[in-house]
Amino acid sequence: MNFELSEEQQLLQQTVRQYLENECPPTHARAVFEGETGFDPALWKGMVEMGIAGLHLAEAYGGAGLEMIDLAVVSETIGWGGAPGPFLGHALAGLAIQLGGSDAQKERWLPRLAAGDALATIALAEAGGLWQPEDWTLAAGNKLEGAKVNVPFASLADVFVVGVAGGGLALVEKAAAGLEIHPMGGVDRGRRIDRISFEGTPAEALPKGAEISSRVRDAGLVLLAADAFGAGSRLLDMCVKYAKTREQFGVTIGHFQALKHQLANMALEIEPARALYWYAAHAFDHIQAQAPRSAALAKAHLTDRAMQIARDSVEAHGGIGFTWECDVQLWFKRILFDRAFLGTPAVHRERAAKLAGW
Amino acid sequence: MNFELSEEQQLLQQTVRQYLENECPPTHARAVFEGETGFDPALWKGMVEMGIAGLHLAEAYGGAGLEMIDLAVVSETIGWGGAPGPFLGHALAGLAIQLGGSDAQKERWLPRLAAGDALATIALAEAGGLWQPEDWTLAAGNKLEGAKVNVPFASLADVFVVGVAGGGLALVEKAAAGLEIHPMGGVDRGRRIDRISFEGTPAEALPKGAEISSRVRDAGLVLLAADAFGAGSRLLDMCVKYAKTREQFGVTIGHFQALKHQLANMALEIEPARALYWYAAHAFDHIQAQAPRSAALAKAHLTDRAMQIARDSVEAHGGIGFTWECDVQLWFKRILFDRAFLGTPAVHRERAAKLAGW
Amino acid sequence: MDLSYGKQYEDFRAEVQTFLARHWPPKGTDAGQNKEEGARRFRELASEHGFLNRAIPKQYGGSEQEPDEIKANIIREEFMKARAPGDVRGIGTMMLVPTLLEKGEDWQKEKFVAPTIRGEFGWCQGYSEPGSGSDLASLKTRAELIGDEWVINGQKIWTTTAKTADYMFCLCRTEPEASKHAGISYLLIPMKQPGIEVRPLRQMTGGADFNEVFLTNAKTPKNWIVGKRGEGWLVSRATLKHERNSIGAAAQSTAVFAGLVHLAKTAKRGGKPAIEDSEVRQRLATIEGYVRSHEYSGYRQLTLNARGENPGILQLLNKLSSTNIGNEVAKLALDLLGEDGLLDPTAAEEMVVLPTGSRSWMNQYMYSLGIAVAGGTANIQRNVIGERGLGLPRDVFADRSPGK
Amino acid sequence: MDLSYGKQYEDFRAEVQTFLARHWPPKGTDAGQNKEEGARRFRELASEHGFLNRAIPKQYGGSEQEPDEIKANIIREEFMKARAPGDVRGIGTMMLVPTLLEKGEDWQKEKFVAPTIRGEFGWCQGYSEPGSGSDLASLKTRAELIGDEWVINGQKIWTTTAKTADYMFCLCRTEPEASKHAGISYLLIPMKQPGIEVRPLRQMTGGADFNEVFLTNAKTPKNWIVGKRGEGWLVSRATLKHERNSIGAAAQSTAVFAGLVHLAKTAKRGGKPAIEDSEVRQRLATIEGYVRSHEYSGYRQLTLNARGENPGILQLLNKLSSTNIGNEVAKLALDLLGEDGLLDPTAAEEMVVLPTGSRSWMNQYMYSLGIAVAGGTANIQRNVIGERGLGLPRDVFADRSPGK
Repeated sequence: MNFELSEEQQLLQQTVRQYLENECPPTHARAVFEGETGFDPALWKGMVEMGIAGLHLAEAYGGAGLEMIDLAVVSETIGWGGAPGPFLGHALAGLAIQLGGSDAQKERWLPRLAAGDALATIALAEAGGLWQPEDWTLAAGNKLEGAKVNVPFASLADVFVVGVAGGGLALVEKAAAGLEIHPMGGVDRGRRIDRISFEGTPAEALPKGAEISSRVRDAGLVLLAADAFGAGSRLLDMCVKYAKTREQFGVTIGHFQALKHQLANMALEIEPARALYWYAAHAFDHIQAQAPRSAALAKAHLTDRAMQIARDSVEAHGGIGFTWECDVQLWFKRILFDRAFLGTPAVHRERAAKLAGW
Repeated sequence: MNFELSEEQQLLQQTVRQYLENECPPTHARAVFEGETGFDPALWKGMVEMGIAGLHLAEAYGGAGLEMIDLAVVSETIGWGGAPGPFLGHALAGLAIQLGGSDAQKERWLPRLAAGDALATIALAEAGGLWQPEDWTLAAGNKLEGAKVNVPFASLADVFVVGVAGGGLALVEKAAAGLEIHPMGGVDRGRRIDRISFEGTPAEALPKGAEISSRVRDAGLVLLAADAFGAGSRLLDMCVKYAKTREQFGVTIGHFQALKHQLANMALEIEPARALYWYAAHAFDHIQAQAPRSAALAKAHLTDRAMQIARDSVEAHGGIGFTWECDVQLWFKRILFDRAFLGTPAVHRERAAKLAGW
Repeated sequence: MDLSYGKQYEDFRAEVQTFLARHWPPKGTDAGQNKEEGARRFRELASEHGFLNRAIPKQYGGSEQEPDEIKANIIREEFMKARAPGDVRGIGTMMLVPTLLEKGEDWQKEKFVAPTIRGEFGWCQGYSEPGSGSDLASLKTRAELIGDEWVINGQKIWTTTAKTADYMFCLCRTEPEASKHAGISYLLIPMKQPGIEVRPLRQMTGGADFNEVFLTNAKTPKNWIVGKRGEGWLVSRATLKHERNSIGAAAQSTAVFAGLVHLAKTAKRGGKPAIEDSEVRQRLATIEGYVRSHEYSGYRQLTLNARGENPGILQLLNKLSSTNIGNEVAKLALDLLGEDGLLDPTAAEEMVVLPTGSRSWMNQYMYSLGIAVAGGTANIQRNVIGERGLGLPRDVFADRSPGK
Repeated sequence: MDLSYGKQYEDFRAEVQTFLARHWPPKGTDAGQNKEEGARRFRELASEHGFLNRAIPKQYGGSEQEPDEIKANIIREEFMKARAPGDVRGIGTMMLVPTLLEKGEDWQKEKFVAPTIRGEFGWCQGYSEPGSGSDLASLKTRAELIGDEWVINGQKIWTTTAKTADYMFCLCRTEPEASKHAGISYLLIPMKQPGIEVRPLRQMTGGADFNEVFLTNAKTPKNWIVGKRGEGWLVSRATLKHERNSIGAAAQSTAVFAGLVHLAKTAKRGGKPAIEDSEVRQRLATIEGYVRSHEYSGYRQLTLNARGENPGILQLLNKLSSTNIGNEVAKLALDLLGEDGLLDPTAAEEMVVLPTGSRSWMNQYMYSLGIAVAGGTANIQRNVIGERGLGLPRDVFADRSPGK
């Protein structure tokens, strides 16, 4: 029985964390957040060099061949750092190709994705909150007609993994005819989203797409839960730090029992939930029977808890927490993204209920 | 615009309150609560002498001819005092006869009920949570076969108002053949309940029963909401008093900000809700279109709020609040009764939703 | 108990309606004139009829009416229905004017009251500072009397309307040696001067309803002080008892709840309208319990205020009730918004943006947090409820606070 | 990460299972003997095999095993499955024995440890007093050394198992002139003596799991003191670091949640099984989020404890997690019980009473409140989390507390 990160995993986490502390302090995250594209090539390049782009891809294709737990721990750390960038879409698209692609497709894409020479993203949702594979209506085929929404960093992507009717997946390339990209006004400006539309756009199905699209969704739920945990615990750190420095009535406000107990409750909300995403990530590779449900539960619970932490953090910072200048908003909006992307907590609680046979 | 009690109503409330402070201090309430019957004839006699038994009955029948708001204010005060006794069943049964009875029935019963010479109660619920008129299955007719549960103080009653299939109401007298009474182990020992069964038991329908049984139910909801408000605010008083006297770490615990804020939150939960039962009581007589829904909302909201106050009160009293000797339990259990009798908050929230056309 | 207004008041309502029918919108000769001028004239007229500026003495341009909360409420209702300009709103009429009338010198009333209630003088409030927050005793902005001018240096924050204001009523430390509150004075300061810089303070929602105000050797005449030197904190408290309009707060809760029900009807859950979902219904009805309690308690306060009786703790609970309801509404709204929760309420138009409905809800979701800012956080409120409302002892730190 | 126990441990598990298969329930010649004697013999045997009393030195009747949380957990699991008697539970083995082993004199260990772990000596704890509660510094029970006996006068409360206990380990004030904690000593007192009266303390649920203990010139030998005079408070703290078994707490949450799901399946709402109701499903899944977090965090603590690493704040959160989960479960249960919420869980049998299922839930509803009593209220817990867990400054009153 060992439910703790391995030394390698702890080292990985420390490395990423160290990198983000140096290269992406809040001032930098904010600059990118407020910038044109929400993307910092240099920052992403650095992550690629750490092997993050191919962490979960087979070594045969230049990846590190690691597991979901490793990827999730990185996701937590990125959420903790509030780092902008295309990690989520790139990781999920790569996973989809690895699990569902033909050898040719894998050979064509995985090495470039692992090396960061190409950027991939996922186009799953359709307007009206249609996130889940069974919801997709976009007609399959080698020419696509229609649209997808909430596509992370579509404008940067070289290749799209697109969800199609029947829960299948298809590849569309950047240059494909009839592909149009319309930016959406996403609330997390560090993870921009776009609407993409197809008009007779050439596409290539992933042979095993329909079998594994739900696995890709589950992976997404785990990564979002991990990101939310990272963001939530970062906010708690900020609040505690603020409570130790900010003075009122002649003492640091951390002396006030009411605030102290609010911070204690925040810790109680978020800290034990770390194990929830760990378990879901572990189950993804090792207890597959429980993987879908524990992923749903982790996403629902963690994004809800983190959202409450975010609200509490605004209060804990007093008026200033409500301002654009205060860094709380960066993580507040990051959590809004984690919460809504791939479906709200209510959706996944209902899924968890069904999966339990309730 | 005048949304405040009249001087008469305030006087009525003060009189009842004064009476209960003198005649029913917690020590006495507890004695009756722990006693054989849960009933104190002398205490009830005193209330009758104050006119409480016939407050809402027509003056023609020896009542005071007052409105639901007056009755509700008394109910609040009885809840505040934690006074054991048959007020609820007696008041509702009298109302049923007044609204639904024939002249003969009214003449036979109302004067005696108003004078307290006879005691009445209501038998509405059937096993399985069938509280509402539309739920009743007991076959109507001048001979009854079956059973009713959760009948307040059946063993003391001279006459029962019994709910029958189709939402009708029938009168059954104490001496009626085939009427059997089985005590139930009610949690509020100040308002004992019984199961009553009929075997070819003679009954007499209230002519307008089916038209007015829902009015009787609504009245019950208002009185329970008022009782819960009284009980909840009494508990808050007790907690505040305790916080001002109990010492820890060398100061009265009211100094601790955490407890202070918990008490403030309790006040925030209960105090504004007073207006909610006032409105429902006022609507019962003056805004009948809104009466059913505002009664449902008041019962659901107030009994839930009061239940939470009761839990918080146990905590606010520390360990001692959990003991049988501490008076908190008397009101805690009173509120359990108010909450479950005539249906739980969830039931009435769903009714309120339907009534709003949601 | 009687929720109608009663004959006498219904007559008064009719009177107001007739007046409005005749004079708003401007007719005949007045119709031509520009909108602003029309509003000004109408207000004058309404004031002459005793419908506006009721609490203000005639000599200072008011209509000096017997205080009557219910008439006041009827006027608010009818003017709103007719979309007619009512009393000039804003911190000047709400806070400065009552303060001047109670504590100001005659010449100050002469000079400031009339133009303020006519809307000609705009005001902003200079209380909060970056360092202080709820703790006024610790404020640092200093005013020094040099010759016959006050010279003011420091910084204020959370200053609404600072960009447009002509004057600021401001708490400054004038007696550095005096302790805490004793050293504070209440000054009136012209905003349009080189010594004052206003910087908008952007909120996380993207909007900018607040400002920072930097005072660098800003100047104001020696006698533009309300009350004596060092009495500033006392003077500032004078306004508090004028804060009322409990109905207002409740009405807002009722309105936002109606909006939430509408959202629940239009939003979808599991393919069906969300409002058909049992969890949504239960949560809506639960929130409504709080909303109606708040609304009906407002009726009660209106009644008590009208009788000049003190609503006691009810008054103290008002603000926190609004805050809590706002929070619960916002949370359910976010659940109902679903995927729209991904979108920025203030995103540029050329993008794919939120439907207007959702947009305002996303704003509300974040803004419901901002409400707290406006005046003391929830924790301060709870202290006040516990201490003034329930009579609990003041906690050690609060003893140093100006709360008493 | 590996949630299986791994080969070495699975082998150990097999070993335990074989042992149990062979020896429990008692077979052959032992089968005849009475139950108690059977249990005693089995425990002896299990101890010889190193399955029980693992932390206790051989010389004091233990099996003195290398500490191994995981083996300990496997033993707990397998013994529970086989319904075999495990380590003697109770405050004696959990708190007194570790304290004696760390702070006691040899003769005290000789005399008390072995019989206690064999279950022959029952103990109760004399810490809380009516006046004190969480504030041990203020306790009043006095012990005076007269000749070579301590003479003890005072009152203790919340004393579980006082009725059956043979001895009490008790904090008494022995140095009246010394300040606060300094004046307290840790005494062992025989319960079966005229100077001690035990009165059951009835709970609101009707049961009586606690007692009051009145000491009136109760006596105990001079040398029945653990640690030096005035060190009592220090000695009592020694036990704290032995408090572990995080899994235990979580396992309880998991069990009670399973019960809740069962209740939701059997209870009705709107004529259908309540579990089909969307609100019930959402609330269940929300609670499960907390339950699983608690459960899996338990795995993590087990891992860290096994490695001798400090789980840090996780440890501090355990108790409050259990309390919160217990509260949420109880609330949903009450909603599901419907009309059964009217009935008294402890009503006499001859009445119409609750179905057993509901009965235990009504108990749980009230009892979930009692949990807090057992050791420090939720507010004390939050202080500990805030101060030891998050490193926030101690609040002024807590500074006077023994918490540090």
